[in-house]
Amino acid sequence: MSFLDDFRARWRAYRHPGHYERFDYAWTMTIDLDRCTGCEACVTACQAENNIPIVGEEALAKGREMQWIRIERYWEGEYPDVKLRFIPMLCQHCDAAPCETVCPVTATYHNQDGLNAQIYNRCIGTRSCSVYCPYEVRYFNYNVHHWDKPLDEQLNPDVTVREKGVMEKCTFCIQRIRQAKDHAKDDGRRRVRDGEMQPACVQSCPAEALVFGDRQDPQSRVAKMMADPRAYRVLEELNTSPSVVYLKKVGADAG
Amino acid sequence: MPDSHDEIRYADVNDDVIRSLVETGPKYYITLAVAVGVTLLCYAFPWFYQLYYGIGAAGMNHPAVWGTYLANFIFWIGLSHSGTLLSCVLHLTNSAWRKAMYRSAEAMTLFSLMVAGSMVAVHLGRPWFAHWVFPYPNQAGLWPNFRSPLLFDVMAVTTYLTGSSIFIYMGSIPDFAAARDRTTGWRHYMYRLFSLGWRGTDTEWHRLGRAYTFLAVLIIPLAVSVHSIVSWDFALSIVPAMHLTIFAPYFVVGAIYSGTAGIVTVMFLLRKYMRFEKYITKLHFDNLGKLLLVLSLLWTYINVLELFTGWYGGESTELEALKYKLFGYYAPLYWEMILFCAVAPLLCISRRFRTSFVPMLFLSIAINIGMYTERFLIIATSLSRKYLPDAWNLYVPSLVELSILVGTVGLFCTLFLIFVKIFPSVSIYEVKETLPAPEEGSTQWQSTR
Amino acid sequence: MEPGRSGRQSGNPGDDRTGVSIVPALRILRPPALVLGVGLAGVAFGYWANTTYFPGTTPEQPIEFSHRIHAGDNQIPCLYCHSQARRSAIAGVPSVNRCMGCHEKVATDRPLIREVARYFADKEPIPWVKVHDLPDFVHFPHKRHVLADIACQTCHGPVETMDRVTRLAPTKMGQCRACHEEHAVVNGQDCWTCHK
Amino acid sequence: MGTIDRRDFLKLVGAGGVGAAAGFVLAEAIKHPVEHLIPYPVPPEEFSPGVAAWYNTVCSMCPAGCGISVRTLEGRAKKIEGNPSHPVNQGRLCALGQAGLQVLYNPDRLTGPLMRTGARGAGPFVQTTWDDGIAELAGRLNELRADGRSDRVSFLTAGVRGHLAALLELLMAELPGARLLQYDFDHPHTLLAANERFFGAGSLPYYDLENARYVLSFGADYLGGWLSPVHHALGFGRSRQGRSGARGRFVQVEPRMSLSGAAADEWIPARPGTEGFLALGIARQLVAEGGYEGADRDAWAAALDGHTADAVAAQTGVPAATIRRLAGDFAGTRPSLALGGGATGGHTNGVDALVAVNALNYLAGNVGRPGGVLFNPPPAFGPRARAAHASYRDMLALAEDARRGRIEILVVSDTNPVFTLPAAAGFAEALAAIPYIVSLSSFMDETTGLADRVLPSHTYLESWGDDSPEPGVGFTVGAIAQPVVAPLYDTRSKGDILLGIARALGAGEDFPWANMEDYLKAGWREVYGRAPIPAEAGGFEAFWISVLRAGVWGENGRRESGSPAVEARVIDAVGVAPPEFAGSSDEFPFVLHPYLSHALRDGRGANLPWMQELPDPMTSVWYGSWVELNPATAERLGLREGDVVDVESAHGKIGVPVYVFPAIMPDVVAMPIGQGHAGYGRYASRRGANPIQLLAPLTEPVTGGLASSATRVRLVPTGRRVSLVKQGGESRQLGRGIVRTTGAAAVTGPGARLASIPIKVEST
Repeated sequence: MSFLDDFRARWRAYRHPGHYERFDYAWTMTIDLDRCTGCEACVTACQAENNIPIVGEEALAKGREMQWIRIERYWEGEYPDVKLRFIPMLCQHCDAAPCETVCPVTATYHNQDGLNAQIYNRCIGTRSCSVYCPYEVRYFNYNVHHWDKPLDEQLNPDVTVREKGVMEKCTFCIQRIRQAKDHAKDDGRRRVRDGEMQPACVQSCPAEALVFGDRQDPQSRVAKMMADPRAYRVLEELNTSPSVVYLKKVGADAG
Repeated sequence: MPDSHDEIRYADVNDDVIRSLVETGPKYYITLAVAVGVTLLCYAFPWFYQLYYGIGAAGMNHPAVWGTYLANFIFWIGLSHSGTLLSCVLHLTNSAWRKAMYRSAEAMTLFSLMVAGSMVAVHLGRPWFAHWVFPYPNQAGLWPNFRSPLLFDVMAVTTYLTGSSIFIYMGSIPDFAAARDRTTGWRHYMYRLFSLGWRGTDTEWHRLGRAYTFLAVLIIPLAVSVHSIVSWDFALSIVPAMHLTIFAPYFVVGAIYSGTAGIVTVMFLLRKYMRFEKYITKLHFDNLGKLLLVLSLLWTYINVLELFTGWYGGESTELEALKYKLFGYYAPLYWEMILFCAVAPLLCISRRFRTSFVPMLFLSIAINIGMYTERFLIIATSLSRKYLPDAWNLYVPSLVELSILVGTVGLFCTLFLIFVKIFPSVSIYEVKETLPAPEEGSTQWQSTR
Repeated sequence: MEPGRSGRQSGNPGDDRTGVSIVPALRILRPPALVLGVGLAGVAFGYWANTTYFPGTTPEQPIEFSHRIHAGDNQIPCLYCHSQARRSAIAGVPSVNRCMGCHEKVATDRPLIREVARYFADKEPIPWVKVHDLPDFVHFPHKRHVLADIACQTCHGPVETMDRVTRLAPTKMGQCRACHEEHAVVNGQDCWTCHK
Repeated sequence: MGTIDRRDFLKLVGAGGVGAAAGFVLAEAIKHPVEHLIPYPVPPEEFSPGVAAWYNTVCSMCPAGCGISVRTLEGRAKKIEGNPSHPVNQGRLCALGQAGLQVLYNPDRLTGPLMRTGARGAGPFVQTTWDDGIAELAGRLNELRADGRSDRVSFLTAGVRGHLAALLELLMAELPGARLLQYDFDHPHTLLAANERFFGAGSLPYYDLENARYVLSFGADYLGGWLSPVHHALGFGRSRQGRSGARGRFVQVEPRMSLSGAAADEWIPARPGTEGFLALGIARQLVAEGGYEGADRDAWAAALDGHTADAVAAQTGVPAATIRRLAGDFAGTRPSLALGGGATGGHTNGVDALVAVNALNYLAGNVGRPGGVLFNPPPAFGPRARAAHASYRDMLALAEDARRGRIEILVVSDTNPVFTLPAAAGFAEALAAIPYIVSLSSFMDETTGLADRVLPSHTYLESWGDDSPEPGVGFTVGAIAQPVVAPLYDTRSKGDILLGIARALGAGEDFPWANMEDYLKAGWREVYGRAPIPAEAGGFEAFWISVLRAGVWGENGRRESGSPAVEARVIDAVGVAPPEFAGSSDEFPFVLHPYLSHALRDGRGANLPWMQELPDPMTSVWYGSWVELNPATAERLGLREGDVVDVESAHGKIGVPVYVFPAIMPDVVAMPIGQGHAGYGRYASRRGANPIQLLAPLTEPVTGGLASSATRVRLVPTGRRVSLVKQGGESRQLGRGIVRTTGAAAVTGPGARLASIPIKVEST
């Protein structure tokens, strides 16, 4: 492919309105805020699955956390009528992702599954994707991370360990998606069944607040969850068209 | 014009300028040594440390992933702006007062661009793969992302660097020839190489003039586009207080503004230390002062506009970001910027101020400090106040970053100091154009040396 | 001709060195430039020669196992020993146990086989040296490729003719892409198909 | 062009040659370094490199007893997930449970038996052998036994269940008079006592959150660390959005908002120690106005007389209108459920208060019904008699005996009393008086640091064991814990150590089992006997394999039991004594509310880097400790976040930074437990402060449990400031609509019908 073809193809994809709707899958996560308890089981699940480094107190003091999913907390009201709202925040896999346009080397792009891919070994570390991301879910390797032996025995061989100077983020557990597709192929199925594959965070969620699946399949659980009138997307007004759909928390006045 | 060149004799021009190339006092070497030392100590060493440790050596953190490196980048790109751009504009408008200063102004452009380019490498997480941003055929079949504003930036800066280099080089050819004819030894060979066999025939002059004007016309839009594109790195994002339509003109004005101030600084130094008092005169400072005044008003206007539209729009994120800029953690820097860039230049209303060299020097330095602050604030305030309040974080530059900032000045000075010994830093032939031609047979032909 | 222009005839008329050609300067430059140039060309040549004529490595193995005898002369299929290749991402090397499956009976008197038998008796693994290695960030499932009837030789070369296995050339991304394009692999050009 | 002479030619040849050599070497250097491929000499059955094997076992990170599946690749554990078949957690798992991998692969694990050489507490430890270690311990035990002084032996362990507990009791039988103490800081003594008093059953019942429509919790942080958090979260989620047409409502009463308080629809701050009054007030409303129609109505009316809404409002600080509303909702939204525990049970009136909560359940008719309190059958195996957990009072007695020289051998296992007992107990000093201390811990924690011998046990992922969860799920459940990886170090499983001691004591014939696995199998034959498989279908072996595969075994049982009658004297005894606090309110103006840290629990998780790097769910602080203050209090004292204050009680003081916490009562300060370790490895040591050290030795009179929420403290600013390491920035939404809420209309949606059991696909 010459670079002119490449250029043309990308430009067309970028400007074609329904481009993302023709994809093989449209992986989607729904997060029911009425169920979420803020327990952070998802955080550790993600950290264990995706070889997320232990950054240490010093780096955390500088604000250099690496956890791909985090719980944001927002207080409402004043004592005694005070409420704390939790919202899990992870890569939204936006269909119109601002991060994808800005990367000069296409280290981040949209793949045919509707996922916002991040190719670590293509990344040169401009960090512009993180600036462009309104959800602040891209994490940068500010330095080399070490696992004190034998903690490195735990590292998942299906996920690479990222070098310093590389941006990383939630992949919707691409290694699990890949494996589910592999199993589907072994069984002679063309598609992955709903619920056959779950990212680590969804799998672990004790309150079952997180649901994952293909929203193109009208029978899938996510498609049904998205039909809930409570469904909304965070920062919808930015037209990023995220693949993570939140379900509103039910207020205290509900009987 | 004549009044400003009263004391210059036609023959002195060559002598003075060539003298500046050939005669090198200990002061020069001391200055050069200091500059190189600063470059190594404050730039090279911290950078190597950062390469070894990772970008973590800088003070950036999770939401504020950009920091002073990019501020340095914009600052130096901005500083590059007045050189070539101003030179082109003044060339096309036939402003004679440009002729004494344009060479060093263009050199500033070149070296600022080089320093700015190096900042990109310092900024990258993995600079050893920086070549991936260039489109070149490779076995993996990969191309850069042509819709990325960063790639536009790479293209624009490289084009501008190429254009500026050719422009300054072309304008210097007759002067190289003059130097060639007056030097000996390695310099002679060097200038012989550089002068490309210039003989000074009418055809050559004619062609040079045409090409020069042609390039000047080309470079003006290029320069405007470069800083517009630099601004798009920010304006094409959706970060509050960054995605502003006014950013492109804002950056261009800011660039010319800081560049003009930079020229004032360099002019002063050249005048003082290269003994060009006769060539760089009150007239230049007067004119540059007027330019500064106009630019400062324009810049202030755009700044007020930014605040006004943000406030009028009343959107929460935008309002919060502006409020933060004005009254938040970085507010002292903001007001410092306003003082230096909007208030102080009003002094240029007075002709007496404009024609006083030392106050103008201080003003020009103040303006550039203010402009650097502006670039820093664009990054620091916007990135620390994005959409999700829970993710807000402060950014404070680390020692490595501050050191590299100082180091860039050292690098720039080093390059400039080398330049003044290789390039005639005042255009010999163009200055001569402003002088009355000597009569035939006059003694002025003889070299004073 | 404009009046001022004549003054630009710079140069000292009496100086015989005042050539206007750049050739003398080039001539002065030539010897060092030539040495430097030849030196750099030498580096390029050396690099090229190494990567072109010696792209592979032929590491010495703890036991001089010959693929030529097993896969070539005796026509044992690859998957007989590397049986995991059709089940797993990792092809794996056979265990000593598998070696002894045959060599309990076959050619038991040869010194190399005795050595293998010693490993087996000691329940010690044979520390084979890796010949083909992909970087950590690449996901290459042997299973999918074997099940798609891609011959092992496509990437590994004619192993059945080698006594000591040689990596003929490092596997490059371009090769993966070309092969995926040739076989019209679904999503074969997606980065996430191979990168992890 | 000139000619090239000989010297030039040689120069060029030289340059070219050197260049080519450099290029060649450069290219050679870039090639891959040597890597080895090491196959198994004889691969295990069904082994395939690169294909994951999942093993089911039991989580031991907290007492809830969740079932886990561990993903292993090439013999290394990679990931812990919940076992989908296990009824307690149903495939889900909390953060701490998932961090169990870091117990296994902790860099600070003890790698073999150790012997102290220098002074106790300071001296270096040197490696010894197992034979040596066990022989010495058994020799000393034998000596004491021979002298008839085996009552001078004490075994101190964390709470154990199942066959390990049975084995411990068997071993104790060999040492007449020896003491077996199980000590956990967070053991719910008061809850068990309250159940014993009210229901006559001193066990933990099953709280059916899933089917409840209205949950009123008094201090029980059921989503945070109380009893069985994962199961409660499952129930919470399903109660909230798992049924069409009915969304569960949750109300939390506590002085400082916990994770459950944040999840609840309503958080009600009540004065510390007065939660019991509130329960009584609501109970009175139920009897007086809620239409309680039971036969014992008059007895209740008499017992609750005086607890009018207004009187209770004055006692608790909760408005009378709120009390009436709560009572109305509690009676009107069936099935409803009242929970009590945590800090409510941690006062001097803890048992009274929890009895009052039980009374609420009884009066609302929630006992023995789905969506209410269901009783658990006794466990299918393990010790018949419920082992008594050591209360604070028991530990004091142990310390006192030690000081008097009446304890000669102490065996400590997995519990860390030096850290989890208040400084006032003087436990560390008491240990100094014990001549011989053996620790079976896997880590060098504070207590193990004082031991003479360390016989480090396997982690739970390397050992055999079994468990029946407590609280259960309303029917009989058991699970076998199997090793998922080969032991990393020269350690032994706890069961094997006990068997080894028994054998060395010469009790071989009473302990005929070769190892723990053998003992387990023998014990599970009994379980198998409840519903044997025909021999042709495989018999016990098939049963054993199937339980190992499934990771869980259970018997369907009836959950509903109907409401038991409550004796009149129990009703008469319902009443709550006023809470006592240590320290006068003039000198110590604040009540200290210590709570179990979400990630570190009572400090056991502090050596796990994932847990240290898990932001606290309420404050988002990483690493370190803090003290929470109401904004008004902070303003009054002129304190801001990060100001270091000395928290002083009559029994000690610790310096911690302030965190201004919007949801805490103005006269209460709260501190998380878990940090402040002196030892316990590189991730835990010298980090934060331990509020347990401040606690006054005040006990609940019935159980002797420590009244951990009854200490008063004062705050003394130190003038120092630190920057709290935390994740969160601005804690308000600023109207950006990030977390959106909706009103009553959208109670449930299509999602309601989608209550899901996770599907696990990755097969072995």
